[in-house]
Amino acid sequence: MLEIKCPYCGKRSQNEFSYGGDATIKRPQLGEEISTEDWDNFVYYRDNPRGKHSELWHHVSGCRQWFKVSRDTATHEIFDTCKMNEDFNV
Amino acid sequence: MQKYSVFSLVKNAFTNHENWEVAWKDPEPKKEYDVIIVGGGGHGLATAYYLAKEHGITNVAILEKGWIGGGNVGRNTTILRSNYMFDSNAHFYEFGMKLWETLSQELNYNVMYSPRGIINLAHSDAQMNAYARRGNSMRLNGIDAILLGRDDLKKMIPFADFSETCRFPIHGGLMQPRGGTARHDAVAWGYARQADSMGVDIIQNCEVTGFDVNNGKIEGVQTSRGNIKTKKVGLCVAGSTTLLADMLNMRLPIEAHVLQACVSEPVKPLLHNVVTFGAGHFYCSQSDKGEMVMGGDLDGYNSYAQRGNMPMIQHVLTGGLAVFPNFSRLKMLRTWGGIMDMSMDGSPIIDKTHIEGVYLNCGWCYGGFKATPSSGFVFAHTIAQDQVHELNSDFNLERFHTGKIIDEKGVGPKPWIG
Amino acid sequence: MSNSFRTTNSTGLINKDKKINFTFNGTIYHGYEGDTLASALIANGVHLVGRSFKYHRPRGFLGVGVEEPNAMVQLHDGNKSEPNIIATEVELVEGLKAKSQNCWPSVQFDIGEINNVLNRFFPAGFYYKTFMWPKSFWMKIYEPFIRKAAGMGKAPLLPDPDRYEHNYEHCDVLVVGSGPSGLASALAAAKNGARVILAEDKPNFGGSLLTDEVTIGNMSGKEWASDTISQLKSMPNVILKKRSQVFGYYDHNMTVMIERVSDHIENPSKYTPRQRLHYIRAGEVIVSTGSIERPISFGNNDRPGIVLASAAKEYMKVYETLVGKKPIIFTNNDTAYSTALEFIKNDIEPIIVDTRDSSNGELVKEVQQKGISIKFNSGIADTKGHLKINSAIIGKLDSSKESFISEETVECDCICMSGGWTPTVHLSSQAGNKLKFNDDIDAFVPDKKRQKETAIGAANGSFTLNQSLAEGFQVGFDLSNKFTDQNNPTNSPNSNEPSYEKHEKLWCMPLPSGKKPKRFIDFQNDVAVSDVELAIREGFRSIEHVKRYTTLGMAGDQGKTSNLNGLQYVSKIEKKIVPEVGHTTFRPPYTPVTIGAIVGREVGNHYLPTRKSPIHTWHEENNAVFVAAGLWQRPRYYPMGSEDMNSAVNREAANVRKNVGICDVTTLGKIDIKGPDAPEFLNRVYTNAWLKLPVGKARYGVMLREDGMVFDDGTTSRLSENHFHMTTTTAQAANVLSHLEYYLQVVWPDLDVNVLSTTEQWSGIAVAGPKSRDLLSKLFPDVDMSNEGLPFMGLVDSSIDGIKARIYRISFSGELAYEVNVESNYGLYTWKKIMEVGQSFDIQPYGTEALSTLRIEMGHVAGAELDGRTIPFDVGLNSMVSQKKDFIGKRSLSKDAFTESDRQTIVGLVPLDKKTKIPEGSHIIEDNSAVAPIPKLGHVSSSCWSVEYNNPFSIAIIKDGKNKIGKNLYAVSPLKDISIPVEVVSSHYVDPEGSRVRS
Amino acid sequence: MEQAQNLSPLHFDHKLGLFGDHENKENLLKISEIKDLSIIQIAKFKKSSIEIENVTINQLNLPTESLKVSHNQETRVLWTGPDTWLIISKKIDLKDEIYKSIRDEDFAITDISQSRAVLQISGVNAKNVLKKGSPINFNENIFKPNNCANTTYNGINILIDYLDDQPFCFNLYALRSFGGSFYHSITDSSLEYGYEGI
Repeated sequence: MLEIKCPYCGKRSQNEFSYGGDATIKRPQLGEEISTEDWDNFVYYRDNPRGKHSELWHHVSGCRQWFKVSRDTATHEIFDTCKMNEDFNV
Repeated sequence: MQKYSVFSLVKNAFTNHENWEVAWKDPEPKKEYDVIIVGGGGHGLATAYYLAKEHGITNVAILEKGWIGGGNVGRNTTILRSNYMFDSNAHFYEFGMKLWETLSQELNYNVMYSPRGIINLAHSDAQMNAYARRGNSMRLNGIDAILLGRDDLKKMIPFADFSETCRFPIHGGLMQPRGGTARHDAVAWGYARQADSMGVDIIQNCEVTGFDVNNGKIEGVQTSRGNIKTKKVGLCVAGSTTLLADMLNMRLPIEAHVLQACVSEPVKPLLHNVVTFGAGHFYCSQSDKGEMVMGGDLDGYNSYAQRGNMPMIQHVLTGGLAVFPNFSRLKMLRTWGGIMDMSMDGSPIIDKTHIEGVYLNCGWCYGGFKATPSSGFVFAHTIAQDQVHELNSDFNLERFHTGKIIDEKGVGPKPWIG
Repeated sequence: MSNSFRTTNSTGLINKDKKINFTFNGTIYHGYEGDTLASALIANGVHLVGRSFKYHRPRGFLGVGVEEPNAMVQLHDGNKSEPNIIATEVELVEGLKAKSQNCWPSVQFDIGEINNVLNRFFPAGFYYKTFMWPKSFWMKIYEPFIRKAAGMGKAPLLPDPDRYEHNYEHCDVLVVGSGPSGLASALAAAKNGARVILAEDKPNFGGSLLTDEVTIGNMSGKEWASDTISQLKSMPNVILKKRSQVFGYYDHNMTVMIERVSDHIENPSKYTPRQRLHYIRAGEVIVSTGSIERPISFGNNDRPGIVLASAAKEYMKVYETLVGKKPIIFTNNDTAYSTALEFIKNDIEPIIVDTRDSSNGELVKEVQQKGISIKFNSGIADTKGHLKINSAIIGKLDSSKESFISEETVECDCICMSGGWTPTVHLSSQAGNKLKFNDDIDAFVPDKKRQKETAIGAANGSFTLNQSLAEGFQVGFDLSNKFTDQNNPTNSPNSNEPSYEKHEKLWCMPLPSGKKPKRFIDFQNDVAVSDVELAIREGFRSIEHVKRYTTLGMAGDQGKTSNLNGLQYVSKIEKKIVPEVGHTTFRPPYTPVTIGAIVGREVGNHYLPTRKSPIHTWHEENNAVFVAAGLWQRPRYYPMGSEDMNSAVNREAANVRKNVGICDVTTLGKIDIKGPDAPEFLNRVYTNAWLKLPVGKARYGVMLREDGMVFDDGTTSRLSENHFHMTTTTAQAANVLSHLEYYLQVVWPDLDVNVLSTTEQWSGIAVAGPKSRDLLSKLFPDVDMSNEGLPFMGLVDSSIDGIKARIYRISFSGELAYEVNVESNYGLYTWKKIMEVGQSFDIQPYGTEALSTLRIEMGHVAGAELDGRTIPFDVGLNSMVSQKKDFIGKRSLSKDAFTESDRQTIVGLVPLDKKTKIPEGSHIIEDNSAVAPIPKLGHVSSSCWSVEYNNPFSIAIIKDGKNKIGKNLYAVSPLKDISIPVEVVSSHYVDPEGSRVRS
Repeated sequence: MEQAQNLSPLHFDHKLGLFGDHENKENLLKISEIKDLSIIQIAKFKKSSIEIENVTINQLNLPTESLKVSHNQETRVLWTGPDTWLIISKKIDLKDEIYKSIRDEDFAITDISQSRAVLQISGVNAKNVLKKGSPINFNENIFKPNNCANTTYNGINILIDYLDDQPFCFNLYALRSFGGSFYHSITDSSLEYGYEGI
């Protein structure tokens, strides 16, 4: 069971969270003219590294905040977590 | 190649089994091959076998980073089925079922194909209807499927919880009688042995570290054991697909996730079918050794670790006890995890790529094992003919742009859900 | 026979004053408090316990704890029956019943032993090579035959009557194992102020200190252990757990421990759990799990009576039990001599066989001083004795130690063997530690740690007491210093122990001349040296291949005594050093864990929580049949008298169309949306326009996923300028809230909107039917219920008997309808009140089935149509899609496949005979005489009996649906052998103009 | 006008009396339903310029750190998320009290008084009961009296409010519809120690 440091609540166990996938995806602007390829990249294509991965988690049984986690997908080590409007320190 | 049979077994017994030949050789890589298959798992080995057998292409190397059969073909729950709703999946997997039926004889290796029937339990009318939609689709596609009532199930799995008051009373189920299991290691070894006998080089402990691509064409592969030339490369590396695709600058609609499974200690035969409890994310069969082989859901976050975490094991077994309360006093003996190449619509990708001579076989999600023969067959065709086979024509990359996605579960592009 | 194999001393840990009776294979025996089933059986001279898996060879005890591969029994009867229990781990309780397994008709005479006679035909992997012809025989003959032989014990067939509980713990330092290093580290960490948990698998703390003749400070090892435990017990920052096995080491220093709480208690309270699973999140984990003795492979080394030397010693010292009275000690190292000395102490002279040329170790000398001669440079070649060993063939080894020069037969009743020691590195390995091979001890030890895990003592390859204690005190102090600022180190006391000479690198004896007996490596799975040789001969050279081909290390003991010997043998054949051969992966669990314990209390009716509306008890009292809607329990229908479901549903639905019905819709998701940007947010979330919705009005909305598929629908109302009340479907309520939070926090953080679920704050009561207005007028006399006063999609606040109520004029049934919301405490009261006042309007409650009927007739879509695979166009919601604004998922709708004109779209179906109900899940085809594969036009998503027209009606989603209206097709369900000619009609079957809802 | 019947969430679930292994035990666990609390969530709008430090409700400030609760005899203000608080009070007119201090323009103010089932468990084993289902760290240096936390209990989302009453005393809030299951879960976990429903 992972232990995830919610930037608002501190360290909590995985069962309080739900996963939100690749945090590097940027949704295109509303009303923006966008190619099908760019749009599909947004909808279907993800970063999938072996190693450091920026991802979203939702503290769904806690403060209900979405936040960012930098985690190693091979070892599951969490390097850092931060609020949506912050950047990782490591 | 030695022929395996009861006679050869008896004969060798009298010479203390000292005259058995190696099942496959351990060659040094050659300088050049007509086709290189990356990945010595079930799909890679099957592809090489069908390249040789169906297309006469025998100057083939399989490059395996570790030892053959060490990936998902050696770490799954051995289930075979073709109980799919959508035509593209149904026809592809049904073709595979037909190959499974004669695979032991074809490979002269007993893969223990065991059509013991796979049952999807339903717990409400709504679920029965959803299964009926799938089952009817199967039947219209010429695939076996039957509906089971509560009483049928009572006879088949009498120890399941049939009380009216339990949390999810068993209502009925959908069964594919020809679905079942096979001995997973034997599949890899059987394909390896035949491919080897036809001239395919199985090269273990050989990691691909790069690709030589020139003017949009593949020219060779860089490996931990030197550079090897080739004009065609087939990627069959399941969970590691993205890592190799990165070397080719290909971005794919795939995420790596870990799926765990576990077995109980061996007990005398009790469960004669494969039973899935969809509502509880649990499925189970009993192996020929007597172990209850149980699996469930993804751990729920991207992972390349061939091991998982405890919450999912607890979740799966909790679902298990909801159906089979008598399993409570059995003991969990062993757990393991495999890396799933989760595609964004839950269906596979078997296609050419934008690089000439590079072919892609991935996106198997939870279900790659049962696809081993059909995947190898159509992928060999795609590589040999440089065009897709009818059976994999819908499993293209283009579908994520056209919208012709094949989403059996309807959950959308979030592989960690459901 | 009655405890004739007890020692005469009483220095052990059993209580000879308390006799305990138990039954094994129907015979009643007795043992004493403190015995295990194993020690009690051995004390009674019983060594034959079970049969091996493949060859059904007679098997006894090899070990004394979790390492035991052979002595598996079936415990108890009936619903408490439990298979595959190793007798060494079972504490004796009065009335315990055990029996042998995997044998028939009895463990003494087992028909299955024919496999042993024929074992030359069943080498490793034989089944891959045969049973293929004729093809049909596999399923009919071969596999049933193989399956019949499968398994060891028998699974119970009844639900488990026992309780299992969970516990979540957090501590600074978890110490696993209470031998000398574990005790030392726990004491040092605890004295330094850290929160410590000390876990010991056995019923007694102390580990090797309970059996080793050592002194620590001025105490014996055993006394020091007990003194240390007393100290730890008195400290509030320490939790001591015995009978507790840490079996798994997972990510982020989460370990999982199983505690046997009441198996050893004769009559535990029914509320005491049988076992407790502890999830322990530790700041640091100290792995002081000790080591396990290794067997030696020699001919027929599996007979009952052949035990590990350390086990024999522990049986004597802890359980006051002799494994035999004519022992042979067979060793490649010095430690087994302590077993010899223990026999000597009990006036038994062992024969000692040592593979080495000589040894000057202290214990060896001590044995020699007692006048015992040692057969150096010798090994055991073979053994005899069918159900129990009766003699051994001892051979003199040649200088290469590859063959025997001479052989002699020696009578014996047990062999105590020692091949040296293997550190128990499982937990370190599970934690991600890449192990390294230590040549000095010929075993793997932990190397570079990946988590906060530190192995000490024997688990770390430190086989001397001095070193173990020093490591323990140091590591315990160092690690605890991370959590406290007391900086209070504890010094390691002086200790004394005998010195040992080095072991010999020899774990497999040559074959005796002229014979080829099986030399076993993995006892439980019957894997012999010849199997490993065969695997390698056939090219299965990787250790993982050897393991899978031979099943070495895959049995219940997971190779605790066999893995390293297997590796050594592979390395010998392959002429590679062991680290190059590598090791197989250690995975949880370390020992098999009861599934019930992993699951805990979430069993039976509490498998998942159940959600109930405040009106639930009324439904129960009024005969409702419930249906699960996610976790919710909803009334499906309310049968009257002997009504079946169909007639009840038709009656309920017809009553809505004719009079008025009442339905509990509390389960619909409700989300309070507030803030200056709330209208803009809704405008982005929903496909239709929201900016201009007037205050006091509701609007139907559809939301998509980004891939263009319909995600959810519902009615949302504007309560004030910046305050909306959203409703969602029951199924998607939680997902919609997360979805909204995602967009507000991740995608558009500039929007100032607050969302909060208020599902539970309100009871929702739908009142539907032509008489609903009159009924509501009576209930709410102050409200103008006229079409002008409260028009369709209007809402009004009012009250009923002093309770605040909000009335929405919305409809799912397609009738004139209202939804009354009151605060949940008053839900039941309000419902009853409406029922009471409604009597004069012929009100009846209706459940989800009638609700379905009503919405299907009207062509309203629900979950069956919005199945995650349909875009708005497919389900007739295109008019809901704004062309003017952008919204979530809009861009996807312009994909090629989504704009094809012949997409599958929603239609209605009526059977031509107007009688045959079309089963949901049927498919639509054109040609009824086609053979498979038959092209499908689409499927039937929802079916009902139309109470309006009194004939069946269905909704289907079929290819080019709009243009098929008026055509005749077939709805087929091959599963039910049904083919129904149908006419395609509009999905809006009743009141397509929607005049009723506006009436 | 009839008097409308006010039924608390656990009205049909909560049973009085002694249960589980209660015989010959002192200091039994006590379990009760807490009824008629006012529960109001307030969440500050992003664009509001109000200074949280300056806001007091019923003389209580709004804590700005996780776990923190400010409290007096009748009212407790619980931090439940960034700029989000639950105000829980025995006062029936809590809403009016709140509107004395803050405005709709600055805060989303939502009454959810009837949306939660509230259990109180107290006794020396209360923590042991909570530790059976909730993965949070209950060690006394981490989770102290007058701390609160949102977490889960056997898969049910709950809010734990650690009161400073003696002995260990916790108010547990679960969504109302889960009330029956949650009540079962807590009482079942208490059987081992014995409890009194009061």
